[in-house]
Amino acid sequence: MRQEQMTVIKQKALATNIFEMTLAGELVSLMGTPGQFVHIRVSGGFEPLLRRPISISSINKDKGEFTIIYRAEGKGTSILSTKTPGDVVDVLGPLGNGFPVNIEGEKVFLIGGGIGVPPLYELSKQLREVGVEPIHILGFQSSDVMFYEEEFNALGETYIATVDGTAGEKGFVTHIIDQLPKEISHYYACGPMPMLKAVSSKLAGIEGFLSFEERMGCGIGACFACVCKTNNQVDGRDYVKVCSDGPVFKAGVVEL
Amino acid sequence: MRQEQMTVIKQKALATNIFEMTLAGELVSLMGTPGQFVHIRVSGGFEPLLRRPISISSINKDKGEFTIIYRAEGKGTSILSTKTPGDVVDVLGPLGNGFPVNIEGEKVFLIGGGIGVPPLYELSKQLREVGVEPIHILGFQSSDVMFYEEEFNALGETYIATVDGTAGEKGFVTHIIDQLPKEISHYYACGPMPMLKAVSSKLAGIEGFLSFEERMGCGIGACFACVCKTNNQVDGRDYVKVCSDGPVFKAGVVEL
Amino acid sequence: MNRLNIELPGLSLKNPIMPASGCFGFGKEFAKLYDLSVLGSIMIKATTVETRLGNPTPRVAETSSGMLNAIGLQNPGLEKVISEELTWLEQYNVPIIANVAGTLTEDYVEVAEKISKSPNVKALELNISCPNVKLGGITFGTDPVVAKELTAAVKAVSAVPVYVKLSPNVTDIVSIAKAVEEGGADGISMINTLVGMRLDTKTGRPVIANGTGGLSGPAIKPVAIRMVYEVSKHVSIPIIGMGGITEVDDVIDFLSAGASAVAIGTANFVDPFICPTIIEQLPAKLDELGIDHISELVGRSHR
Amino acid sequence: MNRLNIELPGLSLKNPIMPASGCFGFGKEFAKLYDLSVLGSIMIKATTVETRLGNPTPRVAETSSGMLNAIGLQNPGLEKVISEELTWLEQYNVPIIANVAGTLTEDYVEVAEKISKSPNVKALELNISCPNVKLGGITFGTDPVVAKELTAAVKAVSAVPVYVKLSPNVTDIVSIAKAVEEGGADGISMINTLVGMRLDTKTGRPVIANGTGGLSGPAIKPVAIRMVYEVSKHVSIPIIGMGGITEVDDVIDFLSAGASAVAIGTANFVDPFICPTIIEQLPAKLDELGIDHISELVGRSHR
Ligand SMILES: Cc1cc2nc3c(=O)[nH]c(=O)nc-3n(C[C@H](O)[C@H](O)[C@H](O)COP(=O)(O)OP(=O)(O)OC[C@H]3O[C@@H](n4cnc5c(N)ncnc54)[C@H](O)[C@@H]3O)c2cc1C
Ligand SMILES: Cc1cc2nc3c(=O)[nH]c(=O)nc-3n(C[C@H](O)[C@H](O)[C@H](O)COP(=O)(O)OP(=O)(O)OC[C@H]3O[C@@H](n4cnc5c(N)ncnc54)[C@H](O)[C@@H]3O)c2cc1C
Ligand SMILES: Cc1cc2nc3c(=O)[nH]c(=O)nc-3n(C[C@H](O)[C@H](O)[C@H](O)COP(=O)(O)O)c2cc1C
Ligand SMILES: Cc1cc2nc3c(=O)[nH]c(=O)nc-3n(C[C@H](O)[C@H](O)[C@H](O)COP(=O)(O)O)c2cc1C
Ligand code: FES
Ligand code: FES
Repeated sequence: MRQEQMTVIKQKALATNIFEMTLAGELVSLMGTPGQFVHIRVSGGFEPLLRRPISISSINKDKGEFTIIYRAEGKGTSILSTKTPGDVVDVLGPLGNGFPVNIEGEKVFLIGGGIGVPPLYELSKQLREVGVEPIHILGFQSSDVMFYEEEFNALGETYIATVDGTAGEKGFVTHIIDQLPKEISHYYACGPMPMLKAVSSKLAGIEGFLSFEERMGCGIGACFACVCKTNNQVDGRDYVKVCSDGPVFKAGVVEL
Repeated sequence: MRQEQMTVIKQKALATNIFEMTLAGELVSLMGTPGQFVHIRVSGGFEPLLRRPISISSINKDKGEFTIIYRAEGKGTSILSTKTPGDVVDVLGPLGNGFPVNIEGEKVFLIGGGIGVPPLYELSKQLREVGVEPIHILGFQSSDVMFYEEEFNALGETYIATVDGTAGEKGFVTHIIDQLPKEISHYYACGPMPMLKAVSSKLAGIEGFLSFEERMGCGIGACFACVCKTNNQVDGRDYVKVCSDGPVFKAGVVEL
Repeated sequence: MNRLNIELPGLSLKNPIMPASGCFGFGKEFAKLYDLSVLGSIMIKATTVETRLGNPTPRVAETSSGMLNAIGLQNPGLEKVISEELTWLEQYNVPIIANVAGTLTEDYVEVAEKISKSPNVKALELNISCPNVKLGGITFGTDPVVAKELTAAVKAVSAVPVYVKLSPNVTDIVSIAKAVEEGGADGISMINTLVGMRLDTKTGRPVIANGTGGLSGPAIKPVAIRMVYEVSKHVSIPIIGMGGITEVDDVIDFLSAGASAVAIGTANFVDPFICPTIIEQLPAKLDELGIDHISELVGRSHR
Repeated sequence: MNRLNIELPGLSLKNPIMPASGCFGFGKEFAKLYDLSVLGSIMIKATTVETRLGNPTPRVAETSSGMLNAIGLQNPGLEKVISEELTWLEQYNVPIIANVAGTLTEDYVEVAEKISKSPNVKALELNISCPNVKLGGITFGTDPVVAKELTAAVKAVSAVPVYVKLSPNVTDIVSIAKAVEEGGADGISMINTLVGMRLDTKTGRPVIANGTGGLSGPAIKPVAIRMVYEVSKHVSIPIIGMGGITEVDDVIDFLSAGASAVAIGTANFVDPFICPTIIEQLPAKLDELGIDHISELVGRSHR
């Protein structure tokens, strides 16, 4: 973990209000597992005051660059979307524990919903490197806000679901899961809570890894803002912190 | 008075932390007497929250442009100094009542201190147009923060005083006043309160016009933030508002 | 269909937006910028029996997302407010809420009795919460018993409904609200400013000549929302909410928290057109929220 | 010459800068970023007798120049705090101020008695001002009599000096401050958070699961400065000031207002290096102000 004024290398609109931003700096050398995140301060003042947690979506260690994909929605992310190459952004990271890649298995599901999709991209790349075949199941509200279909396609089978049916299957990722053979050793999921719930109950019995979101203060484990109850004790505790213990947990650990 | 998103035409550093900015827009057509001011919102958010009052230093009605000269000191003016041509700035103005130009007289003193100097420039131009000869007496802290010496020279006799003696006379504007013949019909002064006090007592007996500064809220006369006590009642009141009754008052009106 | 009108004791509001007392003078300055008749109402500057000169300057200071003021209830006095300001305001089709202040109960009573007879004054706002005067003002607003008595005394003489303006500088705002309700208040307006202070870092001295000042602006909105929320749960009289409103979403929040109308103070200094701008934006906002009439929003957070 | 050291009851501070309780956990996370020994002190997270799980999430929300939190005193409980957290902190050369919380007087007394025996705990901070728990917390901090009694009870058992942390959500903070001074407090820390609320504009529902939360950050600095200023005029015990500090100038302001040291809360989330950064900047700031030793600033605004 370190704090760094990183340089914007690229900023690109991928879809309606969805941006891809590439940042360069030494902090990249500390990045490891996919699913970790960075905590970004989008302005030097107090507007907004707090940092914004955003997942790392791909890492290029050779170039010392990494990429995030985010939705410009509220105050902070809207300001972020106005940055242009050469601007500097205050980044704290890499934070948290990501998805395990060294698994015993041949095929896995990577299930993402909306802005939960980005961390699956680096995950997919790293899984392929260790010889695991990723099957991507990605859900979006509509084709307007869909992104990275081709990028995922290039890495493996990719199924899309949209709520309004404007791309892929009409419906939720669970509709696609229903139709696919469950010949997988593991699954990985990142997306809104209802999706995580539905997915983990559909795939009960298969080892899964879920990435959670919570409102954060510090992002490093000091403030107890991002706590989730666990089903059983973890290290003698009845809770975990999404920022420092997670954001990725084995399915079943966190109370859904 | 109107509120307008005006376009920055020019921004130039004149001296250490002293900037000259030219703005264009329809609001210029409303500008009249020298000594009026504008109330500027330097950012779209709440950092800073309040507008900043800045004097109009010259007006170019033909081009639809006007110029301000300001010291980048605190939060607001520092942000203002980062604007570049093409940026827009939220301007409310023109505000207040300026210096009277239609006077009976041949020679006048224009006495300015620091960032009180700017409005005297437009004043000097307008006085010359009506055939009055301006004699400029300008005080600065030091040569580092001095500006417009040549511009004033081009309009008439110009005397400079600096506190540290790095330009002109060492000392205050009053030292220069002491040395000059008082063959003037009127004097005009803008600068810090102690200067206004000293000048008006030195030139007691001569009709003078003083421009005041006060912390402001609204800038238009509605909030009573910028009130000064008067020596005698004005319109049945014991006070005046710097923003809407002033900022220029006849010497003797406001309690010094 | 008018989707914005709100009926409150004494007040038939075209819309729930009005400038807050002290931030709009008596309207003359803003009338140069827009037609005051578009406003739901106008809360005029505090009026006292005698002319008041207020506090020494500087009277304002900026803070993070806020400002401090210590104007000190400067106003031309009851007579002039009635004969000059209110008469002038009659040209506009807008109900006036007169902000009543004083040092002793008698002062409040005198101002209330006389000013409530002005034809365009449709309600009084009893200012028991001004933090910037040594006597009166906030002292009436921090003790439930005193607040109740004053309310009753003013109600007894007022020709129009009385709204009591509460101070946020109290341990238990609900008890004050209940007390003024018992005292006969027809409504509540809240919140006045929080007492604050800014020092000049160089000299260590207070920036405001009065020492302390009242904190207003976006910084205090969370406190205001909390208090409106709590008070609206415990009283049955309507609330005019205020504190940090700068945009249309803030209006929605105050209504959701339980206010029936809102007042906008500091934001008038930042954007002099803020009141008419928000009024214009409201219908589209209602569409966005899928709501027919603005009154449906009132107290939504409790449901 | 050390220009920054401050001597307070129980505390020999290298400098007057310390992280505020609840914003720094027990130091472990920040220890990954810098050497905790540079700090004047550390105010650790509130400790209660039993393990506490705190409130449901969301627990934080952003506001203009501020944030709301309703953590709800989550902590691992007295035993673990002593055996794990405080023991771990012993590796650093930094005095610890233990924030003591509870529901009943007995709880406070038990935590105080035991935790004050830890070798690196040099003072207690009695948290009678937490707005985010239903019982205890703030209820002790709003009544002078209750506050005084609790202070006395804790003083009777504590092995180290006791600082009482005051709530700003009161009508008269001076009376509470005087009461705890009479109760035997060795110092005061102030302010805790202001109670506030944020609504989701779309749904009208509170953003924070608990409904209300505590407002902290730059937005509250004017309130904090005012209260430190007023309290320091009326008590003779030292004050640790806090509320909205984000830069070195803010530290100067709190000292000028009458604080002898300061704590930094929310700003640690914005800039995790804020404490060491400010400590580094202080000597140059003293030069700029023409001051030899930082203690000369204390109470400057009153002189
Ligand atoms: C571990 C983690 C990884 C994330 N990765 C991504 C990503 O890769 N791409 C992406 O677009 N979004 C991601 N999010 C969500 C992202 O943090 C929020 O969308 C963002 O903080 C909203 O900020 P805003 O300025 O748009 O919204 P505002 O409404 O201005 O935010 C107000 C406050 O609420 C917090 N907040 C609002 N929504 C969320 C949320 N969903 N989760 C957590 N905090 C929230 C903000 O951080 C801020 O403190 C992630 C969240 C977490 C916790
Ligand atoms: C009628 C009038 C005309 C002025 N003309 C000029 C000019 O032509 N050029 C110029 O450089 N300055 C001028 N000033 C002063 C200028 O307004 C302040 O320097 C400026 O507001 C400071 O803002 P800041 O952001 O630098 O400081 P900050 O410290 O961030 O200001 C904080 C607050 O204090 C107010 N404030 C601070 N100093 C002053 C001051 N001296 N007068 C009034 N308010 C102040 C600010 O407006 C703001 O509300 C004028 C002031 C008035 C009243
Ligand atoms: C400059 C100024 C003057 C004020 N004068 C009065 C007043 O005379 N009477 C009153 O009841 N409230 C007065 N207030 C308080 C406002 O009416 C309002 O309650 C408060 O500012 C909170 O709203 P805001 O955050 O929108 O400004 C004043 C506020 C300001 C900023
Ligand atoms: C997330 C968070 C948790 C807090 N937890 C505690 C606590 O456990 N005990 C306590 O006395 N104060 C607690 N506080 C209050 C702070 O210690 C401090 O008094 C307050 O935040 C004002 O300072 P600031 O504006 O610098 O944050 C907490 C504040 C925050 C933001
Ligand atoms: S965000 Fe502070 S503990 Fe997770
Ligand atoms: S600044 Fe509001 S009356 Fe002058």
